[in-house]
Amino acid sequence: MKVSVNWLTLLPVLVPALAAILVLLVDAVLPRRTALHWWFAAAALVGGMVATVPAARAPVRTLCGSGQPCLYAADRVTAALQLAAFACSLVAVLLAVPVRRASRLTAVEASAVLSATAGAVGVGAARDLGAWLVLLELATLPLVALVAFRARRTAVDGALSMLTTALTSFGVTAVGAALWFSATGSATFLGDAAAQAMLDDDKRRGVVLAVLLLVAGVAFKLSLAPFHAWTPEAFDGASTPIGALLATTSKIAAVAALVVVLRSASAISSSTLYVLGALALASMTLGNLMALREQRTLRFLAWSTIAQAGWVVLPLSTVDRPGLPASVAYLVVYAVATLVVFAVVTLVAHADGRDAATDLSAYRGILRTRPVAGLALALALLVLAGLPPGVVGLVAKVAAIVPVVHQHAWWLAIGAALNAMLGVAVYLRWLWLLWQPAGAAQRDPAHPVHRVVVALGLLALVVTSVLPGTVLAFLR
Amino acid sequence: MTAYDLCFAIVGLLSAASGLLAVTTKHLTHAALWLVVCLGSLAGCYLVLGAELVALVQVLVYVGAVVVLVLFAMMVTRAPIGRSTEHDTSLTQRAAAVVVAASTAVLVGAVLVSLFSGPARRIDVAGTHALATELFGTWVWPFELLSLLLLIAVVTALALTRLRSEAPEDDR
Amino acid sequence: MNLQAWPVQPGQLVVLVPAATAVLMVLLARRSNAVNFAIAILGALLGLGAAGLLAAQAARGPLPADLPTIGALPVGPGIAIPLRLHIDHIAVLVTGAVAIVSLTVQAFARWYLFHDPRYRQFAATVALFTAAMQLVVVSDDVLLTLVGWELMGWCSYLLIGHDSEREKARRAAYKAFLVTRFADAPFVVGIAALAVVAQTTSIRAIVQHWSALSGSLTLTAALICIICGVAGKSAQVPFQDWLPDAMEGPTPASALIHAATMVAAGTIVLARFAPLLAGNGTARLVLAISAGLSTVFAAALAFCQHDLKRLLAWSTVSQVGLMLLAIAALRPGVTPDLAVLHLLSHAAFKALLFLVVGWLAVLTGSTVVERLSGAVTDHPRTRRLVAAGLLALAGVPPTMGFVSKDLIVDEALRSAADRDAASVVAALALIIVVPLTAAYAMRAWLVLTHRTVSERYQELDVIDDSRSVREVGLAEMLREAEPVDAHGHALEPAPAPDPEPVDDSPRPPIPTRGLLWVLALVAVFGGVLILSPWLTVDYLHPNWWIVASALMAMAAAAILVRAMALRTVYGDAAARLPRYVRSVASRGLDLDRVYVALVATPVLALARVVARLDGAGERGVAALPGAAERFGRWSETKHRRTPTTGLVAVALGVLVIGLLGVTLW
Amino acid sequence: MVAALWVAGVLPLLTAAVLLALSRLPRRVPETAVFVISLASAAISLVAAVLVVWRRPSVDLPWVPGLGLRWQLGVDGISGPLLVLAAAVTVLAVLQVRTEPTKGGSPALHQACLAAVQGGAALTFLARDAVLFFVAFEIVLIPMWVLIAVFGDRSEPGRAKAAATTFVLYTVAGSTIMLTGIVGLVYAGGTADLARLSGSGIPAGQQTLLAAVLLLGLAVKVPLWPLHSWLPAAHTTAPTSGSMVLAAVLLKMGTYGVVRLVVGPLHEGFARLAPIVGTLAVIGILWAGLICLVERSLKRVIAYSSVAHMGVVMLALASGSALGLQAALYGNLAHGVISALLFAVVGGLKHRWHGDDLQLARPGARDLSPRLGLALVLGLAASLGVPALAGFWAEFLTVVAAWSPADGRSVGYFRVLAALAALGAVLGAAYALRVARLVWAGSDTGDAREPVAKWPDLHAAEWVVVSTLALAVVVLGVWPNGLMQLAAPVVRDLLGVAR
Amino acid sequence: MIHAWLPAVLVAVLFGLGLYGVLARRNAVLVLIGVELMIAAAGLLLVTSGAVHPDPRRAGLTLTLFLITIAAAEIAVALGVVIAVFRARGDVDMSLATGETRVVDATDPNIPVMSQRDGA
Repeated sequence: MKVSVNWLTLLPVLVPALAAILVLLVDAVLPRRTALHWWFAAAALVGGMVATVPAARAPVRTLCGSGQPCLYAADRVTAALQLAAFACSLVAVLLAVPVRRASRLTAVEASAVLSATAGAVGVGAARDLGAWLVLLELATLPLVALVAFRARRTAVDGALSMLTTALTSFGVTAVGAALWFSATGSATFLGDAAAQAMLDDDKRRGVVLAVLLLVAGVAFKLSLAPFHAWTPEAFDGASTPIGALLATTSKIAAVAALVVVLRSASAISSSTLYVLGALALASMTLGNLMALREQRTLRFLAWSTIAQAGWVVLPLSTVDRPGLPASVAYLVVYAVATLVVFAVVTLVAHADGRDAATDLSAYRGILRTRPVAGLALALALLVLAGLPPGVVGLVAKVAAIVPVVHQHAWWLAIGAALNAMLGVAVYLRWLWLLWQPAGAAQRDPAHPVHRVVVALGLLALVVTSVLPGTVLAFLR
Repeated sequence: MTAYDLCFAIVGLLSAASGLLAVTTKHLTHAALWLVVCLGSLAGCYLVLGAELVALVQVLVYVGAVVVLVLFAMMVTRAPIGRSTEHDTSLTQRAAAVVVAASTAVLVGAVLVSLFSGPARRIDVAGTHALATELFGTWVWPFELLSLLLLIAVVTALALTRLRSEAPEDDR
Repeated sequence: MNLQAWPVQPGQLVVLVPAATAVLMVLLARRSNAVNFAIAILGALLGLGAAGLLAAQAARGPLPADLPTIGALPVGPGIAIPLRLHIDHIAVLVTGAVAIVSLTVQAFARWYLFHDPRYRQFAATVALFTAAMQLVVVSDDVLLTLVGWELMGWCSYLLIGHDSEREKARRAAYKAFLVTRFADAPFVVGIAALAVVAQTTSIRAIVQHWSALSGSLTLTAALICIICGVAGKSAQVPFQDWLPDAMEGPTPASALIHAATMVAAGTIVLARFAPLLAGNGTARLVLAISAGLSTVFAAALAFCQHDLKRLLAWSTVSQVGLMLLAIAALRPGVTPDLAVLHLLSHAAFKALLFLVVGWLAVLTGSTVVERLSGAVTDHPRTRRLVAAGLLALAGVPPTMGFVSKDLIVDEALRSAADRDAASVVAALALIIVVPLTAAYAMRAWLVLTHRTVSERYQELDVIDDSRSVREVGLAEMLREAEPVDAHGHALEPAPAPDPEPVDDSPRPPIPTRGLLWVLALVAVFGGVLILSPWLTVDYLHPNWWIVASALMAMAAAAILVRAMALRTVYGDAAARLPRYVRSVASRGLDLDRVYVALVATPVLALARVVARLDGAGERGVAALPGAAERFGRWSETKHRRTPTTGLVAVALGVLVIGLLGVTLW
Repeated sequence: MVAALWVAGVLPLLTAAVLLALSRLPRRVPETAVFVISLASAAISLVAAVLVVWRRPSVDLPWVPGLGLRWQLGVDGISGPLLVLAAAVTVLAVLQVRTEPTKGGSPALHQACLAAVQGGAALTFLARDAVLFFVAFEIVLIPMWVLIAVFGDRSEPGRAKAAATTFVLYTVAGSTIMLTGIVGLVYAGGTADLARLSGSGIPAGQQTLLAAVLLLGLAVKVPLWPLHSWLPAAHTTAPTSGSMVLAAVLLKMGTYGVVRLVVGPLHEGFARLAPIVGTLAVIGILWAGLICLVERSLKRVIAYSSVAHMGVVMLALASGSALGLQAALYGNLAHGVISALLFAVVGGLKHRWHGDDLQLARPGARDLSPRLGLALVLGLAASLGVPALAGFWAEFLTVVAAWSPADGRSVGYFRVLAALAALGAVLGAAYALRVARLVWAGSDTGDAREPVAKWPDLHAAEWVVVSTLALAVVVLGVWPNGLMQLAAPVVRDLLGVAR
Repeated sequence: MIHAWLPAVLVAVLFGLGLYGVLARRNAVLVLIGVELMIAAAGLLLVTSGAVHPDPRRAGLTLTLFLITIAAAEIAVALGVVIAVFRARGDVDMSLATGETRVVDATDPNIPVMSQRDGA
């Protein structure tokens, strides 16, 4: 059966996908032009952002066949996720520009980043199981390779950890997808097939299990406990821009995938979705408690993302309508703040050497030695902690809690509140170091690109903190 | 009990048994070979279920490519040829693994069996032509994406195999 | 002079003037005590003037009974807090007395404490104290009463602790405030209970509202609570012990506290609630028991005191007990004017006595019997003042003390005849206390007028001589005859007779002494007040038998005391009592230790337990990071950083999620 | 006039940002410039606050449309006095910083924190939107954390940081729980407008649940026993200015929240929980009072006395009547002034003594430094409820209010609580006078062989701070009507609508 | 005609076996075998559903084909990683922690080629 294809609508996915191929071609023609590949990738990502604009304005759809619903659809929330994914990848790419590496790897790396972005962008708009699975994998597999590309012992160890978890999770996801197809009789996340299936006792059980298996499979990408164990290893091993990618674009892809599933499964009762709430609480608690005693910056950030993933998922644990946008809102705020933190870490790592940046105590007195980076870091940590002056983080937390309370899930709300406290303890630990007197270590000037990124990040945090509405606009 | 049931039971049992051996054998290479048997008999299952093309692809891709890759990996990593106890985790973990795997299987099986219970059903045999039409019609989008996935997987795998250590001082 | 047209009425002025004085003294802090004194005395004079104006207003016609203060508090529909003043004739009289005593004390303090570095604080506190008392007197609102009441407590703390270098003074001040504050807890609850039901804090409205409900349990309980508070402030049993300790304060402070202000405030408050008390036998019985016990017990202790100032303190307890007995013996429909009358007379003679004793203490250096013995003889200027005060205290006719006390006895016995339980108790106590009072007054008089030290030594010499006469033989005596010179004149000229002793000892300046004389005159002749139309006292039908027998008892007690005082070293009748009894009595029967054992020690022990618990709680909270740390360490051992561990977690997660989801469904 | 509203609320935050930037400059900014900037900002916002209270402007702008979060600012008779108090105490705290050399960080940072605390508090009191209230509620945390952790007592390493972190964590836990309550309340009430919330009829069962959640959250900030244990440590380690602001501004926000979010909108739910709240409040009064009798650290004594006083305020609130509400509001404000005074004095003493151990024998403050002594004894007197000083009215009115609780509360039980509260007042006297006896009157320093350590009396700026507060204590004590009249219509509305 | 529960049981068995293989194996390559079994289970389920349920879009078959291809891609990447790991530390033992090296025979010629000096 023929489907109508509107290439313009598919452009957000096509641009990075084609760019990924093009980078490889260019490399074949003009080998060893490292910077060129990154700037090309950056340009492609910007292009992708532009391509997303129509979807952000009005819902778009394509791949519609006769008598069947469209298999590609993007509305406001999806577009927001796509934009966020592009932006995060863009920042990661910019951060990666100055990083020295083996020249023959650059093209592959850029290509991998672009294809991972394509996957992250596409998965939210996919409405059929096939595209969903392929894009999810497209957003995962290149990242495994990217982690290993740092070519250090820890990096490949982290990559192995991530790989095995990813493969197992994919196995679970695949079974979940198959079960979904079996139970609903439909290979799409569309229509009321799930709702129909819920009317039948046997099928209902199948649908529930299918959704939960899909959730479990995606949860690995979100680093929800107990699917989180790879995170610290991978973060600690990967080079910092890739870490940023793992912490942001990859999470955005996971949330996009989750949103697609949960939207179609809205008939599922809230008590089942409390499983998600339990996952969220477990992640928050574990992440926070572990981060409390972590001394290594990147592992700290890993635990922090684990905890934050709990907050992202928290609103999804309700079948409430505002749940999805709230989750996305939190995710976006989290992504911005995390990117700023990674940017600062990259800046320091690039200027002073990775060893100097991977211990928390390295940030002692950074407020005085590198005021802009220090302020950016402080504000980003406060946003993550959800405390003013990081107002936007606080507002995001409010947005995340609203659906939970509307659902009267008080145990979830109280648990989240206690975790908010734990989270504050976590970030204050780092924040405290920023005030301390600095050591007398030699400080090299930071790379201009890093400085620009950090400064822009600071600006973004300040602007969004003053006007949180700008970043949470799609909450309505 | 129909003839199909019987056929399926036979190849199914074969598949299950070889699967069991694949995950328990102490010989590294045997595991790969049992996997071949398992996946091959699974292709038989597909045939019973009327999916010729899938069975074919299964044999070609899986048995032909995947298992070769696995064997290749074993070769490259200098896997010991004989029996070795080093491939398995500790006994307690294996016991726990049995429990976890069995309960998961029971959970999935229970749901599936209740889903597929009922009288024997007619097998809906799909022609390859119809399948091809759908594949390049309805499913063209994921199909195209799949090509990107394959491409990027191959390229990165290639890059990974050629990975060399960098000087530590460049590590920034 | 049209007083009604004034923006500020004299009724308000009596409170405002001393309060303003206090504030001014704090604000216009000067090193020169002369300036401070000028402000203080001017304030006191103006206060007296205000009281005089009030009296004039009262004399001229109807009083402006209802005066506003700071305006009603807008506290919603449940209760009205008008915060108004009410002036009646009792208030007019008492404000006058307070103003006079305050003026005298200020004047006396100028002499007594002039060189004290804290004179300014003292004078300011006295002024504030006066203001507080005046507020209690003229208040028509329980809240205002409480304001004055508590403010007096605070001022008493400052005055008693005036010499805070001394640990005893610090302790006494602390104790005084805590004991009265402890008693105030039920007081506050009591007035709250009364006010809440009446839905107003106006005293008159409360009395009116509750009069209809006399005999209700709540009323009884509330009144007993109020009596508790009064007992605390007025140092009645069981709260009596703080008052003798309060003697650590400077004497003018004692005069103020004992004579006109704090201690007497209880009488005023109970007088305001008299209509309710009169109809409530239980509350009156409680009051009678407390006051009766106090009056007898304190009189007995007063007799045994080694320190005359403490004697006066105990006598205050006893006399206030008398006033309260007058209220306890009230019959319905009778005004509490008798109690007020005794309050006035007590104010006069007690202020007088304290100040004179203070004067004598300046001269002799202390107030213990040994030092004061014969002080009056040595310093004859004080003789008449002391005599007037003690006579009034003892209640010898025709002093004011006699009039007020006798009328109370009369009234109580009459009530007792009606078999009213409270009155019976009151009558019993009064019968005992009348001779006792005479006895300790007599004892004080005998001590003070004992022969002077030189006379005593002369007598000792004579005794020694006589002893030698007895032991030395006649021959020797002859041989020891005075040697004469050739002309038969004595060799040593006879010592010239001592010149008439000139009393050049320090003394208060004339105006101050004049004020003391005013007090003395009031103490002696104030009895004529019963003729005033402002007091409704039935003085026309005295029971002469009672008067006579009371006088007889007093005389007998006085004679007994005189006999006991004979041939004692210091003319102290109490010296005949066993030493043990005297020492225990001087320590107030050691009730202080009982307080400590019953209240202070358990409370402190409890406090320690609570502090430990709180510390444990705080440590518990502080240990939470440690617990998190331990969890983290444990969890880290579980995160073995191996891919396998991660896979195990994943598998477990899948299983748990699946099971949970399917079962939760 | 709307400008005044913004000046009162936002100017301090801008000042904080500017000062923070100044403190990060590579060149050192002169201290005087910092001082002038911060004092000017505080003073201007004080004037603006007074203007706002006088003219009552209001503002309503959308902020985060997705959440329905609006910049809805305005004051009424309850929040107005608190707004002015916050601004005034900050002015004094700014002066106070000038008198005590800043240790641990730059003066600019110190002043920035004070300004930020003021801004947050002002916004809290100005907010008419429940969610904005929460956001503003959180603003004060980080500046306060920095004040305590960076500028706190450095005598024991790590103690200041631990205390500061405990404070922040307690408060964050409380306020996030409060947030869930607020969200539930807004959802149930259908509006985030604090003024209109009290009119929305929420079913009784839900009211109880919401009130429980909100009270649980707010109890930390108030603080209500047994959630008070952050307070003593925070006070003990905070610098004097921090203690003043903590006591006079931050604690007020808790009770203000209870009034705004619980007492008004959740009348029936609060009535059901009132016995529990009252019990905890009374336990707090007695508990803190007892501890003060044996506590050795002077600052901790004052901190615990805060717990006791807030217990009184909560008891008054629990009684639920108009009288109780008035008593609570008055007590709240009075406590702010009194504790600010006491902390200013005690901070000065600690500075002079190089410690605050009461067990050490010292000569009396009344002789060595008469002004300090006078201020101390005034503060203690006010704290124990001597009439004509600020503390008196609330104490007595609370007993009356608890004696006659509003409908729906067990009268007998509340009377027991009232009696216990009256007993607590005795404890209050006992510990206040204990301090007076030890510090004001002094203790026997033994023989005079050791030279008596002299310390200087209050000097210029310090004296201005202390005497202003002392004046406020007296004025509040002598003339309570003004405040009560200001609050009366609001109290009527809050309780009237619910009935 | 077929009783559909038969393939369903096989799916569950294969899934369980795969999971067991993932958990019980230390060698990374053997773990891959477990994963393959899991994916095979998913494929069988898809084919079964497509065969016994009406499936106009041939989704069961198509998705199975996709799964097989994805598995191939995964294996390729996994192979690359496994080789990199082997180069870094000389074995592919999954129960070794990050940075940890198995005690190897000193005479083992397979000394890791990668630098042991690790920046991170």
